[in-house]
Amino acid sequence: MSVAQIANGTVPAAARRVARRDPTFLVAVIAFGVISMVALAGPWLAPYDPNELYVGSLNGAPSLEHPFGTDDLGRDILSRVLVGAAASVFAPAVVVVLSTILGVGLALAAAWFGGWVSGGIARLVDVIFAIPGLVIAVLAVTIFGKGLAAPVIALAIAYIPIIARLTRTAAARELAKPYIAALRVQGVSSPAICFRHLVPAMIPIVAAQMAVGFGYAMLDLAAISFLGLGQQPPAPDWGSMIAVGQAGILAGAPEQSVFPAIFVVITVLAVGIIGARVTDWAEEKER
Amino acid sequence: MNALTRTVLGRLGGMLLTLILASMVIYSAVLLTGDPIAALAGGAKPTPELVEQIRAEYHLDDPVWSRYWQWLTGAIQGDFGRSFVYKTPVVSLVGPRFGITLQLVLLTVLLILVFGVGSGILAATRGRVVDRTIAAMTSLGMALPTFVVAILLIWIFAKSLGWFPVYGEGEGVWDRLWHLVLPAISLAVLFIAYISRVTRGSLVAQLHSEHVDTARVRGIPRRRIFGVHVFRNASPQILAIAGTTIAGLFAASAIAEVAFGLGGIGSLLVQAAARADLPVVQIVSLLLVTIFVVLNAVADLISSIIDPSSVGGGRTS
Amino acid sequence: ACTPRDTDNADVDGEDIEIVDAQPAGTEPVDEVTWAIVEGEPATLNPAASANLIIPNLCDNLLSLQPGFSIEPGVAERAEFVDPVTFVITLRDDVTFWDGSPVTADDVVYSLQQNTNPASQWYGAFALIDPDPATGIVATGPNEVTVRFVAPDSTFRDALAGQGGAVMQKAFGEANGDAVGTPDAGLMCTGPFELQDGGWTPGSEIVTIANEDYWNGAPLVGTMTYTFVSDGSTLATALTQGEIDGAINVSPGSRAVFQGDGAGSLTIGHSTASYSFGPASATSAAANPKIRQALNLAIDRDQYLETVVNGLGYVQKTIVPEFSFQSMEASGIYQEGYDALAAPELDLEAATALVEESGEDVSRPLVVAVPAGAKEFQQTAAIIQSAGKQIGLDIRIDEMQASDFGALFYDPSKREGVDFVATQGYLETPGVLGYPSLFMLPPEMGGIFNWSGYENPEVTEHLLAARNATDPETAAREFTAAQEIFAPDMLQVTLAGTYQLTYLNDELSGVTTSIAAYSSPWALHLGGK
Amino acid sequence: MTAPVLEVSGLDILAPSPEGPRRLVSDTTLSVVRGEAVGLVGESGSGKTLTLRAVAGLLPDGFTTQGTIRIDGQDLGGMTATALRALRARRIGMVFQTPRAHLNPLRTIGDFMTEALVHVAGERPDVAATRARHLLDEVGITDPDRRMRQYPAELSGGLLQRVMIAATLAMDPDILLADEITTALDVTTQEEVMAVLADLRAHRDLSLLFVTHDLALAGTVCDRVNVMQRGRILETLRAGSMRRNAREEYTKVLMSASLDEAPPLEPATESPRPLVTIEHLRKTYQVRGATGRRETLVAVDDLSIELPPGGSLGIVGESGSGKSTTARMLLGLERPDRGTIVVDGQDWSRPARGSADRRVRAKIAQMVFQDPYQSLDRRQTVRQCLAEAVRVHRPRQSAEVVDGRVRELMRQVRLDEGLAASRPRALSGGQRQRVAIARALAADPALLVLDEAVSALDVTTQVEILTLLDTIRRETGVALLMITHDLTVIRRLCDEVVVMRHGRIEERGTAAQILDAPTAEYTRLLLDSIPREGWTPRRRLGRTQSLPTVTRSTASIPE
Ligand SMILES: Nc1ncnc2c1ncn2[C@@H]1O[C@H](COP(=O)(O)OP(=O)(O)OP(=O)(O)O)[C@@H](O)[C@H]1O
Ligand SMILES: Nc1ncnc2c1ncn2[C@@H]1O[C@H](COP(=O)(O)OP(=O)(O)OP(=O)(O)O)[C@@H](O)[C@H]1O
Ligand SMILES: [Mg+2]
Ligand SMILES: [Mg+2]
Repeated sequence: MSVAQIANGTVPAAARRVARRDPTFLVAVIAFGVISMVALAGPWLAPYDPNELYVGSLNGAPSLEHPFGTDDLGRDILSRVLVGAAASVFAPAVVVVLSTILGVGLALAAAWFGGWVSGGIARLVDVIFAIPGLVIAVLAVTIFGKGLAAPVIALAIAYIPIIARLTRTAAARELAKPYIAALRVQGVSSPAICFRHLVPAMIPIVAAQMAVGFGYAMLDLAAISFLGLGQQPPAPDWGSMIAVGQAGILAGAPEQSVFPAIFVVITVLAVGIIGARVTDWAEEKER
Repeated sequence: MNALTRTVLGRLGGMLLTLILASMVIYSAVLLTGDPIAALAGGAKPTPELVEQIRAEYHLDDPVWSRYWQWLTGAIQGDFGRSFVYKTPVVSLVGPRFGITLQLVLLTVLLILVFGVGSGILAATRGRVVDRTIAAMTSLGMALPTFVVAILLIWIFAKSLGWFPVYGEGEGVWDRLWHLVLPAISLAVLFIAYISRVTRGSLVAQLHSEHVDTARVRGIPRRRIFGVHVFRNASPQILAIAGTTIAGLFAASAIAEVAFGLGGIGSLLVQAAARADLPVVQIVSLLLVTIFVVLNAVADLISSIIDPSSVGGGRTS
Repeated sequence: ACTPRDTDNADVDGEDIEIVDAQPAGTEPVDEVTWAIVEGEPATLNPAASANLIIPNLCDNLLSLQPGFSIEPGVAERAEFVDPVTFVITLRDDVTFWDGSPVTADDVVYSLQQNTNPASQWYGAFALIDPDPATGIVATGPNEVTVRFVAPDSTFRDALAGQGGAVMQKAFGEANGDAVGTPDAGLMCTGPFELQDGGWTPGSEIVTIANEDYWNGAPLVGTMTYTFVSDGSTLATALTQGEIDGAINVSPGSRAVFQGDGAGSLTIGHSTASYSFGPASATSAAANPKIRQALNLAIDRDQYLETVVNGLGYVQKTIVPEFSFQSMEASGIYQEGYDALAAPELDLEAATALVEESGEDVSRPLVVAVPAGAKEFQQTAAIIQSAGKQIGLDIRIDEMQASDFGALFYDPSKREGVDFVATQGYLETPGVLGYPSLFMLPPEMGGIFNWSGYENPEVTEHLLAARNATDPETAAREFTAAQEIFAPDMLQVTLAGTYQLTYLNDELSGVTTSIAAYSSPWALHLGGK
Repeated sequence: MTAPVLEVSGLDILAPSPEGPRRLVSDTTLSVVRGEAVGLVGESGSGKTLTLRAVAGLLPDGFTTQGTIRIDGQDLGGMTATALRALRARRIGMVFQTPRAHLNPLRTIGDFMTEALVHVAGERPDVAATRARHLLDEVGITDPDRRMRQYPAELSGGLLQRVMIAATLAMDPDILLADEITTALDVTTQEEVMAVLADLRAHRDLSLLFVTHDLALAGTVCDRVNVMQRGRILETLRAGSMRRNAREEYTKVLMSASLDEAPPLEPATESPRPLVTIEHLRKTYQVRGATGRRETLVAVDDLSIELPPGGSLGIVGESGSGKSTTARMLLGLERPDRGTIVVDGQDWSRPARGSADRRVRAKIAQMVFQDPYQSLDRRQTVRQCLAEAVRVHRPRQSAEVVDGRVRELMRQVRLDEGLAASRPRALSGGQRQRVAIARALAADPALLVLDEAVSALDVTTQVEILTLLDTIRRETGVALLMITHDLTVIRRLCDEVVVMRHGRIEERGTAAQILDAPTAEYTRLLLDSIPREGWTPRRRLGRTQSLPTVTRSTASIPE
């Protein structure tokens, strides 16, 4: 059954049009939708307890009982992938949301106040930008302790500069537009201008950046949990599953790495495609 | 003082300030996160006397700012301290490894520029089919973690085909290059995809700009339009992002270095962090920060030389 | 000398494993061998400050440890107690340092004195030596060193077969001070390979060359280059591709790769290494022996072996491994004592009952600390956790960065919030008292890892008696008496004993493949087939 | 009659769209013979630019054409890409509306001038440079050597437009395609450029296809004029007699609109206290000069004006004379360096401090900005936009009351209520400007400042808006401050006029005095430059100096 057929049967006309014109986008949206659902419902979908050892043989190949095979501790990989989806998808989402709130906040403050506030913020952002993410991550662990919180906060901070610079430029450009002056002349209050006009204007460009950031966050979190700074075992998480399963690839038991890796790639790809389209739309609107 | 000198001096000042602030953050962050006593004791169980001795020797009881000051002034005079673990001057640890990282990064940069910029140019100029294909490839490229690429490369090219070595840095120019090929590819994939997109984006923006229309209607040959009006105008933007990317490569190379058993500064940082070898962590972090900041500034500067209208334009962040 | 081919068969889970402690000596000279150091680059090559696989090829110990874990004369022709508290070492007269100067009694005094510093790894073994330098370790002749003790010490001689007996040049040591063993200063020893100036390129390799004048015959390998590969899969590929000639301590997880088609093959040798975990706090439920016994009963050892070491290990009943007394004089007594111990069994009901009996509050989760990034420990932790769950114990895993994990061992503040620590340990020399002294004696008597505050006067008494015994049999009896008591208290829950795994290119032979490699020049006989 | 240089017949231009090709230009036929100037006029969006771009081969990707285009008798349809490029390079020159955007900002003027000569005609660089200097000289650029080394950013719009023209002449084209080349220029510069073109035509026998929406300009420059509407050419008229011969209704509307001159309004009764009093106002900017050094630019200098309640004052002057800056200071968007502003008895010399202060001022003074599209938030519908403006002053009103007021405002500016849900993109220029005016009226202000409120619009729309403003003024008694460089606008709406130049007031008086009997030389020059029947553009030496140009992009962001 092709995408177009699915589309004709179930979704409204607008989506059908999108499907015809841009099937890639539709596939990406569906993929992301499915993955988000899995992230929410993973524990209920999982056929086994993801942390129960020896439900199958060690490093078992895919079979009917274990469609993705079993890992080096005899755990069901499918269950781990499903349950791990929550942390794997939501942690980068939180990173992106946090860094966006912080970054956009700083950028708007800089663009709005100008002068020394802007200079100070620019400097702060430069400094954060210059410090390797790992240093920030280690620092966050000492402050917030182990677990998902520390790396999420660390990455959120590490990503501030990217989003802040982008937004700063866009906000400055937007603020220079005559309609902002028009609003001032009308007596509209500053917070109202900021939140009713400036922030909405930033949405497309910020959204596009968020999509790109999501992919990076997912990959970076994987690396961090590999270093033992992230999600604590045995709670499953795609990144650490890939990392731990690495050795198996050469030893002929690649399932433990390969399946979560496929999910990572699909998720990042889907979000990336969605983000690219949002950028396109944003650019079209700008014209 | 002409505009360029002023721009250069202004950037230099900003750069130094960023560096100093970043070095403070790093210095205190590293102190916070490591346990110098454990590292200094070198794996043994230290007696209270030994702890006292270490504390005194390394001024561990001084306030942080005074230690920072000692450290900074020392570093400026070329004294980067001694490794807690190796007991040798940090310089002699970092020196040889830096060469390896540098070579890896240079090769990676070459790959990124050739394939990233190259495919970006193709995507922008060779019609819809090529554009779509490259877009699909870059989407995939941006979704592949470096360590996954590394495993795949080892699996395919080293293990199955046996074309490349998988560990170590080799000897002699060609052998070394040979050893660095796979690590460089694994490191480059993500950035090739990224730079390809950036290149395509800025080229397309230029291709649709009005001054290119002018050149077209004047019958200027295609090649010249592309070279002189499109590519050159797009290059400041490409360069700015490439600069940041390349600057970041020095830190990002850690993953490739570990995966391919290369002794560069990235893997040194990881190791030193694991052993709480604070002087090494501090210096390597500072080195990475310095490289990052300096390369960014250089890229900025080149951009502004290419683009005279931005001279003196100050910071664009 | 010729190294005997020492083989043995072990039966693990129905499959036959051939155990080889030393390969047949090589016969052909080889220009260059590249060796991977799995543990990563060492911090120093100073034998008094570090233990790694490079030092044994560079620095001789006074006594020579054989692959089968027996002790033979080496640089010291004789090393014996002449009375209960006087130990006399007589040196060979034909041993020279790499620079050609002969080894003198002064050099040996200097070398031994390194270990009387509490910071030394070997301090424990030297603890009973008379602390007065004028009478403790002294040269009593050009080739004779006398060591005086405050009490008899049955363990001292064994330590001389390890790096506690490493011979270094006094002049070099005094000239370089703290820098001995660093890339800058280098080293001056007597071993079959020499480290030359600039031979150590930090971050990339350590190059050593054959010592043609070695007293025990020049090695066959001209240049021995060590590289550092800590990533398991990279190493496996490099070894099977033949890019690296060999490595000791390769990961059992890659067994299939190593035993498949490749440039070399895997040799399995005896080891004293074992995986275990023990309490890290005196106040938590972990300090209660019943809780540890319960966990001991809840872990399926066969599954553990299959999972963590890929079948390359065996069930070990207590913390002191069999191989460590294998070649000792009273080995029969030790073996009897060991055999009498109960083998760990899987009994979940009994385990659950023990947890209830313990009277501990088990609602609070127990934290087990493991080093981050190591697959074996991640698996171990998961298995402990899963076992705990089955008997009503909530166990949390704390993966620690290597430095933090290391600090656990001497910084009490780092142990806060940690209930169990899982480790892998090994004994590099024969002798049975090492572990028990560290874990079961009161802290002030050397039990520095006795974090749960274990104190059993009988155990203490037997252990001290064993150390102070002047004849091997008494020592053995005292030890087994202590063991009978402390073993069931599970101060370390021993999970598995492991083998020493060595991978070597098929064109080469002659490596010591037992745990003795840590204390003897294992590459001395390495050469082409 | 000579053979046509350019012949377009039955040209259709189709744009790609998801629903299949969309016809933007249909069945256009026109021709230009040697030495002739042909105009193409019509409302915005009628297809003038597309037609020109089709001839020049610059249609956007995916656009297709039907019909034939011939240059010098050669049919472009049957030619190879190379031959086409060569033909266009040598036979056609094209000059665009916005010269700044059409020059590569990273290349010097010299590069631009010689590029085609060197790379198309194969001249030696030094020969090309000499020729480039002559050409610059020919279009009246003094000191061509220096100009050759400068970058586009360092030249004023008028100069750049002349550079564009000079560069197209390098290849000795037969025909010049000019697309609204003076819209962005002020009247005096416009005259200068048109005079240059007239000269060139006379000397070179150059044909001209001239696109504009200024009928008066077309009438004076061209021999024949094509009138376009909605993608079609309605009729072709001889320029001299077009007013009489126009047959199409649309053309007539166009003509009458552009030539209409309503009588000035009755001067308002004198009132004791002026609404606005500005005294000795001065504003300077720190700008970067051509060499990168900082220079102080005096934008407004010692300016004093007064405006009675219900009065209407016009400010005229060339581009960059400080008109907008004055308005922005009055409304608190810019902080004066010196001087006082008193409005309705309050001191407005400093920008409003907080939101409350800003609201108080907004109740009194409102502004309509130069570019209606830019001054509207493109994400807001007309209703949202107006409702927001209403709510500022009546924060607690119910939705119905606000809605009622919005409807009332829309009626007041004659905006169809059906447009309430549209966003700016979907509105025509005139409609947008009406929204902007309605928004300004929402506060019932006593003063309305209009900054070139109509200059970007086509004539028909312009007339509508001006009429509208006139009506509103009569109905509500609002005082007007009109900023413009278009004197016809002044005549229609203003009682009094000040003429500004270089930030200073050059002359002031009633509209009638200024327009009919100017005393200042500069005012006379301004008046002379306005295209009208029987007008011929003249070159005035001494006007080739570059104005201090600072593009908005480098301007600092308002605090
Ligand atoms: N790239 C494009 N894609 C789609 N439609 C376009 C494009 N360019 C122009 N159009 C449409 O073609 C029509 C004619 O546009 P054109 O630019 O020729 O108008 P014009 O007569 O030059 O108007 P103006 O006086 O505003 O310059 C307009 O409706 C416009 O919206
Ligand atoms: N923010 C600014 N920074 C620097 N210079 C400025 C700034 N705003 C205006 N100027 C300069 O001040 C002078 C007066 O500008 P202003 O906008 O008031 O002119 P104007 O009379 O409105 O011209 P136009 O008819 O082109 O709108 C110009 O030279 C302009 O370049
Ligand atoms: Mg147009
Ligand atoms: Mg203006």
